Amino acid sequence: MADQDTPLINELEKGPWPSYVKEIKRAAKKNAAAKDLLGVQEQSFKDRITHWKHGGIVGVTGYGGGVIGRYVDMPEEFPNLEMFHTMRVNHPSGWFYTTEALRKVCDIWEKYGSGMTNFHGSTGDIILLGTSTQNLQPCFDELAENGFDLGGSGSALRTPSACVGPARCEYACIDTLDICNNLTHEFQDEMHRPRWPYKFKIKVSGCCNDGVAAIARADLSIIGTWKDTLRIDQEEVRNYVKNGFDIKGIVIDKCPTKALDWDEKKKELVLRAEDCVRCMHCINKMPKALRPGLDRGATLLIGAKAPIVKGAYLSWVLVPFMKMEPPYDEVKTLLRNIWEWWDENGRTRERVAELIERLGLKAFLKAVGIKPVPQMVYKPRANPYVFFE
Amino acid sequence: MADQDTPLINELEKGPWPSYVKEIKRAAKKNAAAKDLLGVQEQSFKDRITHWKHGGIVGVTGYGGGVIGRYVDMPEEFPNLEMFHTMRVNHPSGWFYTTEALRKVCDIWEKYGSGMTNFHGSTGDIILLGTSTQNLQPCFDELAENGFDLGGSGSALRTPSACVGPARCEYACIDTLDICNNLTHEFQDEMHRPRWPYKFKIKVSGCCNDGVAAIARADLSIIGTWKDTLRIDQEEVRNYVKNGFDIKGIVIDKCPTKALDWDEKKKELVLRAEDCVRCMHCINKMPKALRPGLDRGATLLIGAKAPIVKGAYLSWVLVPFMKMEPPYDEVKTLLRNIWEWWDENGRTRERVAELIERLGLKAFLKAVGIKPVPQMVYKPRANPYVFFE
Amino acid sequence: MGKTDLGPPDYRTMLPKVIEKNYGKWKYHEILKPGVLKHVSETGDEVFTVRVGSPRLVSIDYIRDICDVADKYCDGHLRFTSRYNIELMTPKKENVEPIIAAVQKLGLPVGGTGNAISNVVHTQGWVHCHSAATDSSGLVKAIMDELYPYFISMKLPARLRVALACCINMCGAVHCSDIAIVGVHTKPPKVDNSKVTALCEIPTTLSSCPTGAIRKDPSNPKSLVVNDEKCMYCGNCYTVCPAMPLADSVGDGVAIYVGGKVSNARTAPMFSRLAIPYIPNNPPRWPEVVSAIKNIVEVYAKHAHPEERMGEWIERVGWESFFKLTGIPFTEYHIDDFTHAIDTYRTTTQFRW
Amino acid sequence: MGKTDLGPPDYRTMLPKVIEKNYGKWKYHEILKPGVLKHVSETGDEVFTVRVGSPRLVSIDYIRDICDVADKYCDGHLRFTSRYNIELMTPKKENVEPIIAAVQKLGLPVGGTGNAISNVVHTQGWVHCHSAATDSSGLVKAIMDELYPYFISMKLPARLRVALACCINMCGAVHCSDIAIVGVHTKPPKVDNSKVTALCEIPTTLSSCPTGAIRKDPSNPKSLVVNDEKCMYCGNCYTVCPAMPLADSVGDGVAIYVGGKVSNARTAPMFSRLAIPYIPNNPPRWPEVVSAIKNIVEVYAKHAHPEERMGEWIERVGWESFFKLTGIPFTEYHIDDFTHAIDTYRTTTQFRW
Ligand code: SRM
Ligand code: SRM
Ligand code: SRM
Ligand code: SRM
Ligand code: SF4
Ligand code: SF4
Ligand code: SF4
Ligand code: SF4
Ligand code: SF4
Ligand code: SF4
Ligand code: SF4
Ligand code: SF4
Repeated sequence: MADQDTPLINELEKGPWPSYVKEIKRAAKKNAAAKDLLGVQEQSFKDRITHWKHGGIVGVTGYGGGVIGRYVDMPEEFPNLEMFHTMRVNHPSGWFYTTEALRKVCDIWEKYGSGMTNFHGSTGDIILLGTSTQNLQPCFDELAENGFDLGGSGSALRTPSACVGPARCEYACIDTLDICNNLTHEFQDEMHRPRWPYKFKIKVSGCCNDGVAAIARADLSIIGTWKDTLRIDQEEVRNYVKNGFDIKGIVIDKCPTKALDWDEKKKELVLRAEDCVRCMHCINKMPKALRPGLDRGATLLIGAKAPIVKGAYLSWVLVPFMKMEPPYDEVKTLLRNIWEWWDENGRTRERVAELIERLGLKAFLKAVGIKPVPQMVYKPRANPYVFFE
Repeated sequence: MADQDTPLINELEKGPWPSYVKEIKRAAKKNAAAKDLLGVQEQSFKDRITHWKHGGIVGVTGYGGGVIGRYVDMPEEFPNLEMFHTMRVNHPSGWFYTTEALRKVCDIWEKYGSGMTNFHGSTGDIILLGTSTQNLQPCFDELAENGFDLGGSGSALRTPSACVGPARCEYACIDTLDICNNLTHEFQDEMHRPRWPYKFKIKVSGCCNDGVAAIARADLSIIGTWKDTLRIDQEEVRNYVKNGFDIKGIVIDKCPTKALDWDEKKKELVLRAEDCVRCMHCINKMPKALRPGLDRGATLLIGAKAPIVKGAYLSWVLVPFMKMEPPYDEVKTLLRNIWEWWDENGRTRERVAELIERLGLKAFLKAVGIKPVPQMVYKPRANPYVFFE
Repeated sequence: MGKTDLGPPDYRTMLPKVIEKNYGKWKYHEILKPGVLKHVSETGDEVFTVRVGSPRLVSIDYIRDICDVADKYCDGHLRFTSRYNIELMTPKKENVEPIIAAVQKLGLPVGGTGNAISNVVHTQGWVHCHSAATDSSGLVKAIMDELYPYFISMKLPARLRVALACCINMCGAVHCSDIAIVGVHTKPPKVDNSKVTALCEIPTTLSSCPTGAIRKDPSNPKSLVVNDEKCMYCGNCYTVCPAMPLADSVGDGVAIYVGGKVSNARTAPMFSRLAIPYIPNNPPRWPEVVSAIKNIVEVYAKHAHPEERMGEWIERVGWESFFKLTGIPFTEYHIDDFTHAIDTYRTTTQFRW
Repeated sequence: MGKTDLGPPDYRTMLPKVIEKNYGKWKYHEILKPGVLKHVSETGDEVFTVRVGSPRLVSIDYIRDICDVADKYCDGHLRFTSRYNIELMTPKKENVEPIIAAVQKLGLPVGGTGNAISNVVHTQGWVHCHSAATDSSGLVKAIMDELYPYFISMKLPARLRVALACCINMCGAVHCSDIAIVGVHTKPPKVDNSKVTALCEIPTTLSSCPTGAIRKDPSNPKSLVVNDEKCMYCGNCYTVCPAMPLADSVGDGVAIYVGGKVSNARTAPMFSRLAIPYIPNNPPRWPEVVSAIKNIVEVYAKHAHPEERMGEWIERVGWESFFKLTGIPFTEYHIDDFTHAIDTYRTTTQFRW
């Protein structure tokens, strides 16, 4: 594929944002599949449609997932893309790496794959983009020898992910990385051998700023919070105000529950603790002066997913507060209960939230042994259609 | 029915609130059915269940509705209640009466009925409570001779009602009484000869305080509003403030769109007119100083109803603004279009809102010839399931 | 055959003179005291209104009594409000006190204006309806005896609308009331086989059930059976078929919904929402219902801000606080499981403990 | 067979020293300038982070380049963020500028912090997915070239999250983004009869369709037909059956949704909502999509209050104002007609003209 053969995508080498086209070209220099990838991308730009076909099931021994099979629909034109599967490689929690580990992955992928990658996929895996069926197993074996394993795909547990949390964030109320790592290791079987009605995702955010968007896209969203009162350093508050910070406009007025006031006389921030819903906003805006409380744990929410088929769901509060300490048995038991109920009752391709909607939150709570509390709902029912026992 | 025979309901003669039991006893002195009514009420209090049976269809010549047939389930014990139908008599708009007219109704009901009434039923009719099948026609004839007619029942237009409006309220932006009266007279046939899938209700409120709860219980809710800016008499505003009125707490802070400010320097109320959503609150709290604008008309909303079967509905904005001037042709045409579409497409016992939900607001708007505008919705769709043409 | 399609009397023939003259010209009003309004016209005219509480279910002699008062002080005119109260109007300020005296002599209270509890919108109950799961006039009487102080004063944070429906058909705007009391059945219909053949259109009955709980009796084609598990006691089958009565002397009772509103002032209209799923009927005075309502009113009165309706207060403090402050237990019944249930599930970590 | 179920490498083995030492002890942070964070620990330690924009779809040599920088200035450690950015961390303040210089030399921008537009969460597109109704990396590149000034600065009212999914499966948290760009098909699948027999599990395909638009071809039991009226182009059938491709060079394109958010700060998380139903694909630079997005960003930047996210701004001024201010036409497509549609219908007279 010579440069003049890709006039359309060449356009995307221009401009200030780094160019993925340049990247494919870099890989194309060393790899025939990457070269064909340039061609098929140009072809799609010309035809304005995708040129990929449905994947058949391909994989590595002992696993039911972790690989997405993919085939081009113009194999004559792009013979090196006839098979172009991706491998999903599970990342270390928080996406921290040594350069040594990263270089190792690169070397392996140079050997077995196209040399193109996604750092990362939007679930959080390292996506190794494009290889053949026959290369899957050796590639996997070599990854495993170097400490890497595949992530999830298909009707299985998907690669859990976590925000940077206590590693580099003062807001973290739970040890996101440890929770993520611990659960991932605990549930390797559930991840690698798809056997559920559909996929299940877990994401862990250290606070409700929700840096991994758990509440929008994890079947189980684990989000750090606290039970006591947020901490105020009045001296630092005064410093903010002294330096011209608009405490009223930026903080007081924007507190969702109007739990804050600025006492102009005492030069003090007044908090009505019982009204604070721990939204993080005031802390976010004055990180030197305000901090989360000390009695920490997580709010667990259930059910987020993308729109297919019943429309998108945000997660629903399931456990308002759970202490999160290793070995995290409480959440593990909960997960097992959830999966058991879902597995028993779910239809094919029915996410857990859809099943809860179909059978009722009440039935679900009973099955997983959780008592109803008002924190689970914005408001009680308006309709009179109560099923009495 | 002697006094000692009704120990339970006698309890309800006590207490400060006026007693309906006393009223039944008053009627019972003159009327055997009213006497039996005391008995059946006592019986229900004892048994803790109702003693009324399903009504068969009864009525007056030429009409399909206006009467609710009712029979007691213990006719041996309460022979005078064997038939105990109610007649729904249409009220004059705004529920204004001359004593002469009222006395006439009382006299007729003394002659043909139990002497018990509801002033009024919750749709707005005068409810004449309890008569026999054979008395219906003469009673109706005599009512008609004295200028009264029946209201609606069954799958028909129900008795429209209106708040007191311009008759005694400074807030009225439309002539509620005239609209109600005019539409009621225009659609007599639709009211008296049930032929639709289900009932249809119209209610008219002069402003969005909504004194007849139109938005909660009328299939077509007509609610007065204005297009220009609300009027402010700054002098009167200052008077309120001078007299200790907490303008900030009661008005400024409670404006839903924060469209108001109090300029302490100029002692003036500042209104950002484009932000005012005409909620009436500030006007309500300072009626001497603030008044609705002068370019007046109505917002029309569609679909309110009680919970049976799909849950309750509040009305949805259909026409953000319509001028309301006699002969009200625009709203009449709209009503006819709505009924035509509903009649053609509705299932039995399907209210118009349920049909709109089933076939889509889009289809409904097309059928009645109304262009979509963002005022119809709180927010656009979140799901991606668009049907393109 | 007599006249038909006459329509109601023209309201113009019913208006008092001062109203006719100032129609559409009113400028502002004041509440002189509970139950007494003064409206001032651009013409300078004034009209005074005395609002009088009524039990709604009344004899014709009651109407005649009121007419006597209206004849004496109001030039033979009067009106009713959308909540069944009587309004006696006069342009003469000096008539106000005599009107009050006259109606009080009749045993009727003056009030219901401003930040009060006005009359209870309600329905037929055991006095007339076959569907009723509770009584209406009787229960309203019991409630209003207790809430009476709030009718004759204006000491609440905002107006508080109470409504009652004797079954979940919810006649009246019950579903959008600050406090809604609703008669509920809690047992499935007991099929009355003797009536099925004669009175029941079987296909209609089958299809009337929103949950598909009714099917033909496999052992008897002329009968129906109800799947108790699936029945939510809506009574829809009974509305179309007399063979499906739900009334049950033990199972019938009352649910309480709170926080609804109709006006668009400040906030959009809201539905009332479930506070207490079930209290068994206990006539003649339903003491458990009455004290539950009193508790809710008092907690609201204590905690709401000025001019804050019940629902606005609850939205501000959160339903979790409502349950905490009122001491009402939160149960699985409060969690919606009907068609739009998931819109009520909390999709945020924001809540109070 | 080699090792299985090893799980991912332990994160502890990947942490830079300063992180390991101060794990869980961070006290506060400052943003020194766009793309540069300083975190201060209770121990007094500091760590400086340089955030670097990445195109995500990269070659292994790109990763090696970055590793070179990390080796030189960050003791051989680095991380990626949840939005594909690279974070280079060092306890040494003096390393910050050299790191910036080094990555800029690689052609990579520094920014994405605070009230900026960070990297675009996106998906596979024409580079790898059979479902794609638009390209992903290409369109993102076109968009970010235009939004670049917002990546390297912090001048917006609040952070603004852009995400892109190449079909309505919406991989990524696209449905809760300030601006979501979604690939959409607008034509029903064209049944490929040659594949039905071989590749299609017919009952599964029939039941996959949420609207029941697919049935067996009455004239050919081995084929399927789609009722065009009922099809909403969701692609669910294609996911389960290769014989139902939707891709269409004329019908495929992009929809834009706005106002979503994920954080619980101030307001609850929100879904993004439809702003522009359809813009046809126009590679290589999709100028219509890019300028539509630019317009939305600029209108938002001009009108929102400080610290107000897109959706919060729109909720404050009303969607009617959003359409007015952006000049985007409101159409019948904006009105929801899916399962919970009626919850979006306006049940109040409160609105702006
Ligand atoms: C007479 C009546 C109209 C009629 O045609 O019959 C009426 C009359 C007035 N209403 Fe009303 N409203 C009447 C039913 C209603 C209703 C409907 C209902 O109760 O079922 C509502 C909606 C209630 C709801 O939201 O659930 C209603 C919501 C209002 C409001 C808005 C209150 C709010 O802030 O939410 C006002 C404004 C105010 O008073 O601040 C208002 C204000 C008024 C004013 C002040 C209007 C005026 O300037 O004359 C009248 C005297 C009010 C008072 O009682 O203090 N009126 N008003 C109705 C009296 C019913 C009764 O006997 O108690
Ligand atoms: C008399 C009245 C209650 C009262 O005491 O005030 C009443 C009484 C009945 N209503 Fe009603 N409704 C009455 C106002 C209402 C209202 C309020 C309104 O119109 O503003 C509603 C709520 C608004 C609405 O229409 O949705 C109402 C919603 C219902 C429903 C539920 C309809 C729905 O679509 O959800 C039913 C059930 C039905 O239609 O089968 C119903 C059915 C009935 C029936 C006919 C029961 C039946 O199936 O036979 C009741 C006859 C009782 C009797 O013994 O006379 N009634 N009904 C009201 C009519 C008096 C009048 O004409 O002035
Ligand atoms: C590095 C990262 C976590 C990670 O594990 O990778 C991160 C890091 C920080 N986030 Fe975040 N957030 C990160 C993804 C997110 C996400 C998820 C996403 O974007 O998909 C969210 C939710 C976004 C949403 O609501 O749609 C997120 C919502 C926040 C917020 C809340 C913003 C709001 O007001 O709505 C804050 C607080 C603030 O900055 O005021 C915050 C604050 C922060 C702080 C200041 C926390 C701290 O004290 O260290 C960090 C630097 C912020 C900055 O960029 O200015 N972070 N943060 C993620 C960087 C992504 C990127 O490359 O741009
Ligand atoms: C690779 C990735 C996109 C990316 O470029 O980042 C991806 C790619 C695919 N997703 Fe996804 N999804 C990816 C993250 C997501 C996410 C985001 C997340 O996990 O946080 C979502 C939204 C959250 C959710 O799960 O709901 C997501 C929601 C979907 C859906 C809709 C699921 C639903 O219940 O609504 C489908 C459709 C399906 O399952 O049939 C889907 C299906 C697919 C398939 C397998 C399409 C198919 O039917 O074969 C895509 C394979 C593309 C390819 O060529 O490799 N993908 N997908 C992401 C996984 C990378 C990784 O492992 O790190
Ligand atoms: S989600 Fe909270 S704890 Fe995690 S990185 Fe973001 S701000 Fe920090
Ligand atoms: S954390 Fe949120 S709710 Fe709590 S005081 Fe701060 S701004 Fe208010
Ligand atoms: S609805 Fe408005 S116009 Fe009608 S009586 Fe009430 S306040 Fe007056
Ligand atoms: S009418 Fe309502 S929205 Fe308009 S200024 Fe007054 S309080 Fe605000
Ligand atoms: S609420 Fe029910 S029981 Fe009461 S009158 Fe209406 S239909 Fe009859
Ligand atoms: S009461 Fe309602 S749910 Fe029960 S059988 Fe009858 S129609 Fe069905
Ligand atoms: S969004 Fe759709 S087209 Fe894009 S990767 Fe996901 S499934 Fe494939
Ligand atoms: S695209 Fe969706 S709606 Fe259309 S036929 Fe396929 S499954 Fe049905």
